[in-house]
Amino acid sequence: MRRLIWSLGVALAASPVAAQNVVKIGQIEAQTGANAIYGYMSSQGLALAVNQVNKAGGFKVGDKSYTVELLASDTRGDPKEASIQLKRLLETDGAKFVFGPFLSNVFVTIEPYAKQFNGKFLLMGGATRIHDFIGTPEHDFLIRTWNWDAGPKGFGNLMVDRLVKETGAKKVAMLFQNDQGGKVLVDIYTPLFKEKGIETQLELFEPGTKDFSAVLAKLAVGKPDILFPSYSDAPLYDIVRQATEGDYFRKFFLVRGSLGPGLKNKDALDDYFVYVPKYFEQAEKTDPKIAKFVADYKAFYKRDFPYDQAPLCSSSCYDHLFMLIEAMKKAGSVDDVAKIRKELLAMTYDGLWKIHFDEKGEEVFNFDVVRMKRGGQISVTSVDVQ
Amino acid sequence: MKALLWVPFLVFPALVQSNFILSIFIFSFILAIAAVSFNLIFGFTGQLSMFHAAAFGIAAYITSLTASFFHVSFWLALLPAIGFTILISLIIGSICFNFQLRAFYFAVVTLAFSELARLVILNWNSVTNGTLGLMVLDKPFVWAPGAGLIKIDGVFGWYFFSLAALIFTVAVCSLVLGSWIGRCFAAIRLNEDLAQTLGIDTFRYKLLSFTLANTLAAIAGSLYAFYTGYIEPNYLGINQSLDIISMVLLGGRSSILGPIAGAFVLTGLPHMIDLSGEARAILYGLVLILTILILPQGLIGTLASWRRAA
Amino acid sequence: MLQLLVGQTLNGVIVGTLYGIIALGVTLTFGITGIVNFALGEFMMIGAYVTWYLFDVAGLPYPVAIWPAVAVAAGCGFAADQLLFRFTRNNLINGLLVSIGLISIIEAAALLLWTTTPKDMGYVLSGAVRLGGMSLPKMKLVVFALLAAVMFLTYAALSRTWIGRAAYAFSQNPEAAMLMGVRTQVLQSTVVVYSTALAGFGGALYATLYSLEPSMGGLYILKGVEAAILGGIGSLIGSLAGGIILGVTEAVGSIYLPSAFRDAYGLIFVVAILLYQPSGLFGAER
Amino acid sequence: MLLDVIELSKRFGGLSALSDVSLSIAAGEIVGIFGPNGSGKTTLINLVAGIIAPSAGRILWKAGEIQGQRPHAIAAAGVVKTFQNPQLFLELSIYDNVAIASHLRLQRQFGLSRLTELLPWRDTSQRVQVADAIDRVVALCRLEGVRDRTAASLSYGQEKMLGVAMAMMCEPELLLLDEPASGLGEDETRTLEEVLRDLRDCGTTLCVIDHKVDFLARIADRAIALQQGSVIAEGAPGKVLRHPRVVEAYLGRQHARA
Repeated sequence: MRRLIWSLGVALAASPVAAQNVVKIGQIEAQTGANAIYGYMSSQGLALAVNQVNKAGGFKVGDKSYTVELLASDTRGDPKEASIQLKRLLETDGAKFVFGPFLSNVFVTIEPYAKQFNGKFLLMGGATRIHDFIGTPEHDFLIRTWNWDAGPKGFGNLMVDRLVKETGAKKVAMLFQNDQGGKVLVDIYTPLFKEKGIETQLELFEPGTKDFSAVLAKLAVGKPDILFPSYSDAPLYDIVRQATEGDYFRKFFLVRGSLGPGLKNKDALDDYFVYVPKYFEQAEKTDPKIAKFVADYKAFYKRDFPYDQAPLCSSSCYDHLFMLIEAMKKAGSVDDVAKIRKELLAMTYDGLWKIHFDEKGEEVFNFDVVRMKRGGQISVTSVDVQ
Repeated sequence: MKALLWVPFLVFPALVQSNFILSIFIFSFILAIAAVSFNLIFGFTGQLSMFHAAAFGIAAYITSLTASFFHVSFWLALLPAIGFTILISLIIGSICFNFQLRAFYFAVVTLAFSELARLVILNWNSVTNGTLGLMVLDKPFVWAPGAGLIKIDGVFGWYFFSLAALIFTVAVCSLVLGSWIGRCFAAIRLNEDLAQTLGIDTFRYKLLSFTLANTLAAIAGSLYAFYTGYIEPNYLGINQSLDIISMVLLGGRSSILGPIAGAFVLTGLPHMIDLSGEARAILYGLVLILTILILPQGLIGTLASWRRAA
Repeated sequence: MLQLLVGQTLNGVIVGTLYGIIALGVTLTFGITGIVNFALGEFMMIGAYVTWYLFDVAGLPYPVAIWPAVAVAAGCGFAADQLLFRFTRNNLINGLLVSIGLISIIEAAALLLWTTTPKDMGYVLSGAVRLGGMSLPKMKLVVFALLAAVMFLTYAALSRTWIGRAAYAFSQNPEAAMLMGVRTQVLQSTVVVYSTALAGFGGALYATLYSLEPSMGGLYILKGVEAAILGGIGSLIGSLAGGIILGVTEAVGSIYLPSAFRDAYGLIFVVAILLYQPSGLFGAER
Repeated sequence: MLLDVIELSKRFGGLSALSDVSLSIAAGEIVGIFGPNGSGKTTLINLVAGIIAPSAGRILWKAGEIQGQRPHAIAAAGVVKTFQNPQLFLELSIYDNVAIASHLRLQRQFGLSRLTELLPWRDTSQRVQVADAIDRVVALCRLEGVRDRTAASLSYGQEKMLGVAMAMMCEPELLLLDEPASGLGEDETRTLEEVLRDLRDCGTTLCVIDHKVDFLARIADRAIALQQGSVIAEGAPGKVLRHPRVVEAYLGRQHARA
């Protein structure tokens, strides 16, 4: 209710209030619903970062010190919700920095509206479809906060290379969830495999599917060398287990998802080849920053650190806030969006991740390739794309 | 007299310019169209149809696809959408009502058909772009005296456009329900066997109710697509149907205007009070349960009965 | 190819029994209370998560972990019955909508407790038996055996015990049954709770086969209802048969047709059955 | 003949409720059909009204076959039935109940021109005419007093009357009454008799089913006795009632019951 009266008041006054010494960070991510995985994880990292900045008494730009106010709302992956929330953030709350969305359907819905505010705010989202708009006129407000499979700097290319070099696979079976993520993977990787002269088979499954034996058996008939399964851990646990138990597949190639499902079945599989932006289990031991992050996470959420996918987004979005603050300091302003953007694109940030943005505003970061053999002995290769 | 109810809505944008608040109203108007029309078959004819979201979504797709493929205006593109909705409603309706599927079975069969529709749209990639959905770039035009052709774009245009559509829907519903057709719907809802022995062709009138409801939902769907500028298979999802049902229940299934109230509450509330996703889902569940167990007549119905009591 | 077909038919049968146990609950509840409890899937989810917690976190042996899980599910079932379903007896639409409200509450609660990140329980029994080039996971065979056993026990109980005969009489003709001194309230609550216990048991077994997510219940109740209608609401054997038919249809369907349409194959079957034999395959003519 | 029933049979699963029943009803008469419970009276009516379909036999309405047609079609043709335990639209007022029953009347009078009712500037003439008709029927059935109460609030007798009123509103040529007098008090029964006579005077043919022998004897011009699904006697009420088989079957049972 408070929100209503307040926003009505503001609306009547028809002038967004810029609260004193508070930088408003908006967030539009799906926290619940079918497609909440990425949104949920990234929002965790951001909330943690905001909490730490404020606990440290905020940050100084010039001689003024600021605290961060996080205005997070749950889109449930519903474009309708998201577009209303963005309007509130930009017009009523007057937020100049919005994190999200990770979902492409949400992004394409808010894009025409967000465009009107070009130059007035920054939208730092991970949605794949941002790739189609970023760098085009009137889209200076876009910053793509996620690495991109395709393109010369993209990791997809490097992954497929590596696959060919290390396993000499000739035929790949693709088994993807029939939703945005799955569709995107098909569009990106089918051509990549073709380039390398690799044959592909494709099957899609409805989200929520739990029993894969039928479709796995079907794929196995074609005798492919390796299985390239879906992108989120939920089905991965089931796919890997059923594929090995049913003796359909023992080799796996992943560009999303985590090591978890592999480790669970380490004695049943021959090869588990996975793209991991950062291999936390290892980095935690070697890199104090990571160790601190994991500790803070446990303290803040009072639950164990999820070593599956959570680190991907949570840690990168954690970094992004600090990058943004860094940029503000460099720009000497908390609301000169253009300047702040310039600084963001100029810097290479060495936090949990080593991140920089290319000239268009797309994020580029190093990643690890983790390969596990039967019994679970693991080899990690760090790929530097900087 | 009833017309006066709309006056506040007409002057509202003059008072509140907030794009954020007005867009809540626009979504509420459009969803209210779907809810009011759903109430024709559910509240007034007593048949729980689960096909409503499907009609909404199918029409959204047909309208936007026609508009983009043939580069025709919104209004022209609306025609095939409505035509197809009528056709498919007649087919599904005559299957269900011919086989005398009652209550639960009717719900399940209509649900099955809408799931099939969703799966077709989801997997017909070449046309619907599957799960990635389609962007709808063009906007409808209307002719206004003096101003000539106006492009419906921006929040004020859409506010009055969707409001007009809602008023149209309410008008249609109240005319139909005020006529002998409305009496037949009531007869079917209250006692179908008796209705038959009194010479009412229940099959025909159930079919009529089902088709009319879906057709109005089709209009809502097309508006929704052109307003948000994006369509995806989830528009046909079960959740969409459930949302519409909850709006009707909350507002009250016994009145034409009830569902409008429901649409406003369920669309606006989440943005008025900040809640975590989980908390909201719990609240949503509680609202649904409590309305059914405590306010079976819904908000409007209860208010009305209080006034009568007072 | 024949191998593939036979193998997947068997697999379909096994998966089908999981649909069947829910279908059984649906059928019982509908027969006695006149409503369809769409929240049954959520009780399955509760059973599954409790099993996971007791087995993985608390470290109980699996055979021990099952029973508390079933008890918790049944307990929630009892609460739901006393607080909600008691007021929607024989009001199909209200019952439907109340259970839908309940779904969103339970699912949200599960999200708060366990988040969206999937839980994959440690394997109780891994590996598979190979016969003639086909391989059937051992655990699946165990699950199949247990579920089938439970369903036949239920069937036996309904024909032997007093409450069972009372339930049967009641579902045939409530008035007469009441005259015979069947205590309606007690009977109805018992059946609602029993059906949730069944769902909980299904969940406990489910946890040994698949990974757990808070949203798992929604999918299974749809399959359960489909199965119940296929077999004919009111028929116990029908619900098992319906589940199996559904499972096989999906498994075999996704071999020969795109698996993206997997859910459609069952639906088409259901619609066809409803149109040509509205009372279902095993249902009594009504 | 208005209605001819020819060798009509109905079996429910194993047991046969009606076997080879043949009878005819002429325009303008009041036919009373009686017989003990389970003798197939209600089945017979439901078959004629199209509520259930016959297993064998034919039903001729004005020499045209109607068996197996849907109830609303038969009602439209002019055959309307009332229910043994009154079926009403309980939530609605007496007036609205009868108003719904005016469906056929409107259809006949205005046909497609009813669509004008859908115009925003609808002409009220149709509604007025119907309103008068409704008032007449309500008055005829002695229901003016409770015109605006909901059907749920009526006494059993009034419910029965409302049932008749709704049936009449359909302007039937043949009205089938299923045990109209059962459960009525003495004076209520008298009123019913008057109403039925009025009806007949307005040219409606009546077929009354009841096991209240005396009631039937008073109003019926002709009586038909059923037992275990077949006709055992037919003729003037007085004669039929004294028919040995009827006495045996009928009173025999009554003694058994007593």
